[in-house]
Amino acid sequence: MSGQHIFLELILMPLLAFMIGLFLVLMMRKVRARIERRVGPPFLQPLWDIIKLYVKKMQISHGVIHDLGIIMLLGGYITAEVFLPVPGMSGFTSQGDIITLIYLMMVPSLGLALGVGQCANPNGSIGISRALTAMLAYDIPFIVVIAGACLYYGTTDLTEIIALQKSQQWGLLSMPILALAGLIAIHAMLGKEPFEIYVAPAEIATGPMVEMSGKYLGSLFVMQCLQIYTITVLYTSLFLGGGYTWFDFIPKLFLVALLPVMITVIFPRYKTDDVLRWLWKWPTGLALLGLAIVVLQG
Amino acid sequence: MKDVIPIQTNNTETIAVSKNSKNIYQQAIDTFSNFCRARSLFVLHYCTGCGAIELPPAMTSRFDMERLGIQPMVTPRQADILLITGYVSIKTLKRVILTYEQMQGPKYVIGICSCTVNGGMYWQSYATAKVLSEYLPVDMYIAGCMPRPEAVLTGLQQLMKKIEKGEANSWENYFKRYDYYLGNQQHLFGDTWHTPTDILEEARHYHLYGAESTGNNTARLIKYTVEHDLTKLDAPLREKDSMTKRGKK
Amino acid sequence: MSVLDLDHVFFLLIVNIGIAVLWGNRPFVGKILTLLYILEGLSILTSYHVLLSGAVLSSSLTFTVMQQTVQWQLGVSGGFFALITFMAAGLATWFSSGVWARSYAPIRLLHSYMALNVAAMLLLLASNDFLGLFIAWELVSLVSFLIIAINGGRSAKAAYSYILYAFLGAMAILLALIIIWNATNSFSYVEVRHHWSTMSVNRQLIVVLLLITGFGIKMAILPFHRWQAPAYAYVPAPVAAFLGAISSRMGLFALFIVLLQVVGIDVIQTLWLPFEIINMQTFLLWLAALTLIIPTFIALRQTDARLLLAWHGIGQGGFMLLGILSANALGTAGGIMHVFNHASYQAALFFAVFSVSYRTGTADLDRLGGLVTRMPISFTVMLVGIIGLAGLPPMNGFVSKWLIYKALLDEGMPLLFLAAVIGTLGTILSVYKLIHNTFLGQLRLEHENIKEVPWSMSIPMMILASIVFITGYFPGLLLESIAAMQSTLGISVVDYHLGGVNTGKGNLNMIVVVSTMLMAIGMGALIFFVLGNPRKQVTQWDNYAGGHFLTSDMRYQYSHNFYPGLMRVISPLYRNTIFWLESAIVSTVQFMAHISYALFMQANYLLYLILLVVISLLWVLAV
Amino acid sequence: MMIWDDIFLEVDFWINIVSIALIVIGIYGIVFSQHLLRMVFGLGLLEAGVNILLVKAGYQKEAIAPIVTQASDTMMSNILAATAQMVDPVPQAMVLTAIVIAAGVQALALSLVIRIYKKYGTLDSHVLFLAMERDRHLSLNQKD
Amino acid sequence: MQDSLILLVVLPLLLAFLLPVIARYLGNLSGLTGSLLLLFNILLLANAWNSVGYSPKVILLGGFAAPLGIVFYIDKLNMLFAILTTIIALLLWPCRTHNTDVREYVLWLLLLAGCYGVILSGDLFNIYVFYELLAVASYGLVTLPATGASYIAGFRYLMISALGSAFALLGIALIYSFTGSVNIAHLAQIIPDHLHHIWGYSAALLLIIGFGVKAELFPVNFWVAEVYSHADKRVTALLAGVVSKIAVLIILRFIILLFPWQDIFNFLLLLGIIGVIVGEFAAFYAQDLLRLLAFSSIAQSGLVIIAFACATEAGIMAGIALAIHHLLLKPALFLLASHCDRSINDLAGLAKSSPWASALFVILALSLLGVPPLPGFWAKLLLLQSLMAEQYLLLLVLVLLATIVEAAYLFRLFMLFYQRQEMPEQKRITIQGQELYPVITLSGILLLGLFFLPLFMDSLREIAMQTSNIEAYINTVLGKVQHIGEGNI
Repeated sequence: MSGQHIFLELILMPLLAFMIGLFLVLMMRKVRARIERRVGPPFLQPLWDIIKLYVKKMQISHGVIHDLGIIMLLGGYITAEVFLPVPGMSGFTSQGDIITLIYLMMVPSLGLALGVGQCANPNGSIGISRALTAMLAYDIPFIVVIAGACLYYGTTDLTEIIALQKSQQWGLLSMPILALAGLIAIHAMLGKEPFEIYVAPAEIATGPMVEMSGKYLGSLFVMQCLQIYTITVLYTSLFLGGGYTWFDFIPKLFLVALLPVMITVIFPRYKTDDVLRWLWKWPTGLALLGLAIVVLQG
Repeated sequence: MKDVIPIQTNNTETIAVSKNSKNIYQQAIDTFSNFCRARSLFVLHYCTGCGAIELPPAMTSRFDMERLGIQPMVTPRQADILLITGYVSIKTLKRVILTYEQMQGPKYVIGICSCTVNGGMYWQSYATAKVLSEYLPVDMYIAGCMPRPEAVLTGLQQLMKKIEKGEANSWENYFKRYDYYLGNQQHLFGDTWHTPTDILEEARHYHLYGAESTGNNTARLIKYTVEHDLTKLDAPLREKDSMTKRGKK
Repeated sequence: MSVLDLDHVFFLLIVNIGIAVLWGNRPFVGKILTLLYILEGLSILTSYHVLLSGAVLSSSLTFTVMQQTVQWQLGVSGGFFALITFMAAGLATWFSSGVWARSYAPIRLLHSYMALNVAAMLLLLASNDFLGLFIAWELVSLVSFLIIAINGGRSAKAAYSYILYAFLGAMAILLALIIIWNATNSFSYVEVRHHWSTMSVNRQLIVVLLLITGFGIKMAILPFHRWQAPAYAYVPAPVAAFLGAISSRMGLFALFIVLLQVVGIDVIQTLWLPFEIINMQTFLLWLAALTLIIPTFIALRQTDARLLLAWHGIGQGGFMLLGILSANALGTAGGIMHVFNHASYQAALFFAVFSVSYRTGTADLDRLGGLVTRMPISFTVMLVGIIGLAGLPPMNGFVSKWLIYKALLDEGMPLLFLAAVIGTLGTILSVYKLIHNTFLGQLRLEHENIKEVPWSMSIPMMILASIVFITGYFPGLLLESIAAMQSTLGISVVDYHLGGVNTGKGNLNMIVVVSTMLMAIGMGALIFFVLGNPRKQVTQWDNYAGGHFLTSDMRYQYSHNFYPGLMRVISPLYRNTIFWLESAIVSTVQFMAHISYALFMQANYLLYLILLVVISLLWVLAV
Repeated sequence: MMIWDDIFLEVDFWINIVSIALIVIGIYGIVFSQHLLRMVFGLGLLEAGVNILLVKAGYQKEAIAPIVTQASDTMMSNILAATAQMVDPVPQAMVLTAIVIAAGVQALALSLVIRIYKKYGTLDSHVLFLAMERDRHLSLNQKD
Repeated sequence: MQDSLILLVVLPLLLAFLLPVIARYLGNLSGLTGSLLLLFNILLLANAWNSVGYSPKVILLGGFAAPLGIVFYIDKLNMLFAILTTIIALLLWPCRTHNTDVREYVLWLLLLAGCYGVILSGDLFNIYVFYELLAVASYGLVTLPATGASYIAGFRYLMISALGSAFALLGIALIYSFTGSVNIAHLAQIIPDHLHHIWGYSAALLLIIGFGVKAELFPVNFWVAEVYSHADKRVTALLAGVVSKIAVLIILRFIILLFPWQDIFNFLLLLGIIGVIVGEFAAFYAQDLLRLLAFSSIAQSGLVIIAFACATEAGIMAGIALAIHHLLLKPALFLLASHCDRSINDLAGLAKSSPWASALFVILALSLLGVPPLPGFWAKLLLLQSLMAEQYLLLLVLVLLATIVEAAYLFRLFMLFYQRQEMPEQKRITIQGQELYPVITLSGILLLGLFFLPLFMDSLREIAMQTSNIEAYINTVLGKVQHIGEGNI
């Protein structure tokens, strides 16, 4: 892996992630509109939104930590991108495994929390406290799913998992229940409708984003794209055999992103403790069942 | 959508931005950013009056604002357009001004319903502000005693065209002619009227600090802020001291 | 030949105690003591390469009693813990030698108790048979009683409950010692390990359980954890940092030596608890997992920052035990490394919290807020500390947590892995609450002209924060001595390199991870600062409040009951059963005391004499 | 029954009964009485009972007093023969000292009773015990 | 030369009776004569020590050989206890110049004579007589402060020990009626195998309870709390330290030589452990310092009894170590406590007003508790090892639990002493220097023992070996005299 090859991948992977993320967000908004029998946003709408926010003339900041939070946010996901196995590019996947990835995905949420904390807006703080509670809620089933998968594959290195799936069968077929529980957990991770309490517009004025304006909000949209990309890639590499070529990788990503959106549109919003109770009951139960099966299979 | 709704803008003169003062590179960016600004507008409809009921149908499946790239937003920080829908009572006008000042950069105000144009049905009432543009630079009025969603959408489309052409910069007047607006506001709310945002500071930030930005009205405001020592970063903290008369530090 | 052997270190320690006791309250003495601690640390460091090669720093402090020769020599594991002790003590004394000393009256007591503590701990670390271990153990518990009780009042009560727990532990260890002595009639580790199998199985079980109780009390393992939180919270800043960092890890060191070196992890795996339900190792692992989860979620509810950190100290102790007992090279390495990591960021966090309370006068989270603009250094230190405590990537906490998670997964214990992650998530939630309520949010009026703490207090904090980051960036520095430790103990050694660990199934290279993070943050900053228009700072009153005009007299900060949703769901679980158990025992003791006192206060006491004679005569007839 | 009759007639048996009776009465006197004097008398009886038992230890049936009359023959063999029928002198010596000790102790007890009576005016052991505790309490608190 | 040891008993008695006469001429110097005598005793014991070093000696009183004559048996253990008694007596000697009348010195000397007699004599009845002498002297000493409370305490103490000695006498009578001899060595041959039946057991019980009164055995130690808190502090120190240990020594002699049966050992173990537990818990509840120390001495002597009750050589060694440790330590604590005779809460802040006294108190209490580097720990370690050797696991656990309770009330005391706030002005206690000298010497001896620990341990083992082999005892006493018949069973 020569030096500039790595450097190229370091630049290319996040860029690619951003582009795919944009189209994923577009797909989500389009599907949402279509289900609501609306026309839906034009083709490059997410890009226009981001650029418009970046070129806003006034960028309100509440302090250095506010900016640092946003930078940490972007940095966290960009780092995560480099460790994700993508067809054709290996990046640093050999240097860090799935546990590193889980923790790398927690760094942005902490960054956002710090940034919002500096804004001294209670709506933001309530939003963050709900976001962290939701994180606690969805991370437990997700961790059980990860534990089950790693136990089944016997390794925590993503590239090896993909290779195993290529030789044997997809994770989805060998661990259907775990895959289902994983899907619900991912749905909650994306922060979509039923579990979207921390962005409740009417109640706490979009929670953490209450004081985010201009490029701060733009960066949050960028983060959203990267987040959707990371989560879907993680899920595909765990259960859908990762991408052999780009042509089968991207449809998988869109499929994985599509299912949660379909559920999101038709659901109202849970209260915080209902989010906790629901996520700790059904997906965790399913995940533990799947884990038991994996363990029993030996 | 043929009948064009009369659009008046009553601010007397807009300072024409001379095209060739910036270099080509700057111009390219401006046109591109105007292109994007036109394509993605975030709307904060401040339901001051009865006109707000027209907005939901504009967003939902029949008229679908989103296909134009317009999304409803909840806080002024994230909004570009401030829709004032319906009569503006004086008490609400204070909040409208506060919300307007909390918005960023290229921001547009659209007054819906005739009450914002000339007071409408409440033309002689003691409680409402008759003409909105005396207190805020208004880009566009959409007359009608609650214009239908099509009218709102056409209005928004025309605003998008203006933005694209780069002419929709009436927001700069608020900073350029702040004294005029502040006068009207002080006339309505009294001399001690001030908001947490420091408009003159922002004017300097936008490089729009012109001759007309200050006048005797702003002098009164500055006197008040200095006297209450509101100039510092954590101004209101000082205000607390003054109110409780705990001796000047 | 090692440059310095243990006698020099002991000599320096005695000099330390002398200076502290005689001239404790002089202003310059704090600095001298700090230099002395650093000198001692360096003296061990210089001969560290000898330790790494497995040799031992011997000392002339030996005596033989009852045909048992008791002597003190420092192995590599003792050296590693000694280094942490000296680091913690040096920085704590540095913290207390500056401006802070003027504000703390019994400074002479503080210095002398600190010196005594370090000396006792080194004695414990250098002990190399059970009798020496027990003598040093009692000294350590006595001396930490002194230092916990330094503030009087609340901390004296906490110290009293501590010393009772400590004596319970000491008696448990003494009983275990006696049983071992009876089986092998020798106290040296080698002899005991050799004769261990001669003991019957359930006697082995009793001995292991007793040792776990004895050493577990100092480590605050679950049933015995109630004393530690108030004890470590109500003491002055340097003491809290020192205790939080290293004092309760002495129990872990003793457990580590006894369980892994003397008893051996394989024996523990074969020992079955009664009724063959669960073997000893799983029982201990689950005890450690509970010790991780329950105190962490108790910490979540605390409103006093010091108590919150102290409860986290207990939780992380459980995490270390989880690592050490996982009988896997990665796990033990992670457990020991977590000792160092926890020492570094716990001390940093305690310093940060106490510098806030030094300036604002309170550590109550409901009466703080918005101090980031006034105390930036303490904020950065606390930020680095909480990232370390939560175990997020750039900091060293992540490396040891990663090792332990990997070990748990490789050993096929998914539920324990889940328990550990629940503990970590709880930590993330509570540390965010800590930093949000102290530094972020609305600045209160009375804290308006708070300044940053003086340099003498902020430099130790910054050093600790940098240690947390550096050992996070290059974990190899620690893994080297840990691998040497594992080889001396005869357990499987972890194959490490400067950046991290290479296992066949998923490896970790922190150099790559952290440098990518820095590069990515650089890219994020680039995107953020270059692309958009320049930023403009606004006051904390220029905030969206639904159209309301904010003024300074209105408390506009969300800090009390920070996680209401979570609390509504899990509050029925807080039944503090251990508290009721403890108060039940106390009241039975008082009741029995009352009875036996009344027994003696008898008007007609001859009755008992006659009763005794009658009973004994009857008994004689029966014989 | 034959055995019972013989025993019944034995002097030895009766002495045992009397001494044990004395001991039991003495102990009852000491333990269950509330009055100090009655305790001292009980002590006296107890000591007497024990001394009788002690003396009886050396008793032999139809044995003569242990006095060696023929001063002349100091041969060991005759002394041995003589002692065969003599009563064992050692317990008698012992009982002498025991009696002296008992007397001494009772005298001391009586003097204490007098002192207590002078001080407290009552000899009821319960009242005295409470008085002692009260004095103790007083001396504890008002230590000047 | 070793016959000169008789002087140990004779001289104090002689001086006791002559003292009233001497006092008329010497006036208040009479106290000095007492201390001179004690010094002479120490010299006597010192040179006797090396002579008896190898094998125990026997002194035949009046030339009559055992088993008929009264015999003094001198071996290492007795010598050790004699020396320690003299040292403690010397330190506690009430040589106050002003108001002590000569009767106190007389009673002290009688007490000492009784102590020596009991330690050295090898004859059962002789032990009883000296024990009675000891008892009567202690009644006198207890009632010395002439306060009403001391009279009542003295009287109750008199009643219980008189009752006890009556039982002892009954036991001796029983033994004599069966064996026809009172000489311990002679009995040691006969009793263990012949009297192994109901009468033997009852005699043993009666003797143990009789002598148990002074040994603070569980049910008969009710007088301890009252007497120690009402009597004069030096007398309490002597009683608690020396006399109770001597009584336990007698019981040790009995259970080794006369009644070496397992049932008796179990009986003593039972009473000992109850004594320990009840003592500790009562001390936990005690409101004032003296009563607290009294109950803790009950607990300590309970421990010594347990140690002796497991009659192996290790047990005896542990018992002796504990006895010596307590013998040196408790008088020091009582002397310290003599100035703080008030309820515990008033003692708050003592460290400020008399720092040295409280520091000494803390060190001694820690040694009492058995905290490692101090000598108390080694004694307790020996005890635990001997208990473990006998597989008495439950006893071991109970002793350790008792130590925890002991730690509870001792540390509560330390916290009180070292509290921040000052003692109120008028109730301030400042303990001057010269009152501390005896305490300092005692703690000095204890800490000195620490440095010569290995040497001390080996000599202890020798003593234990010597006491535990019974044949040596019998041969030395009876070996010199050919048997005069088997005694008239």
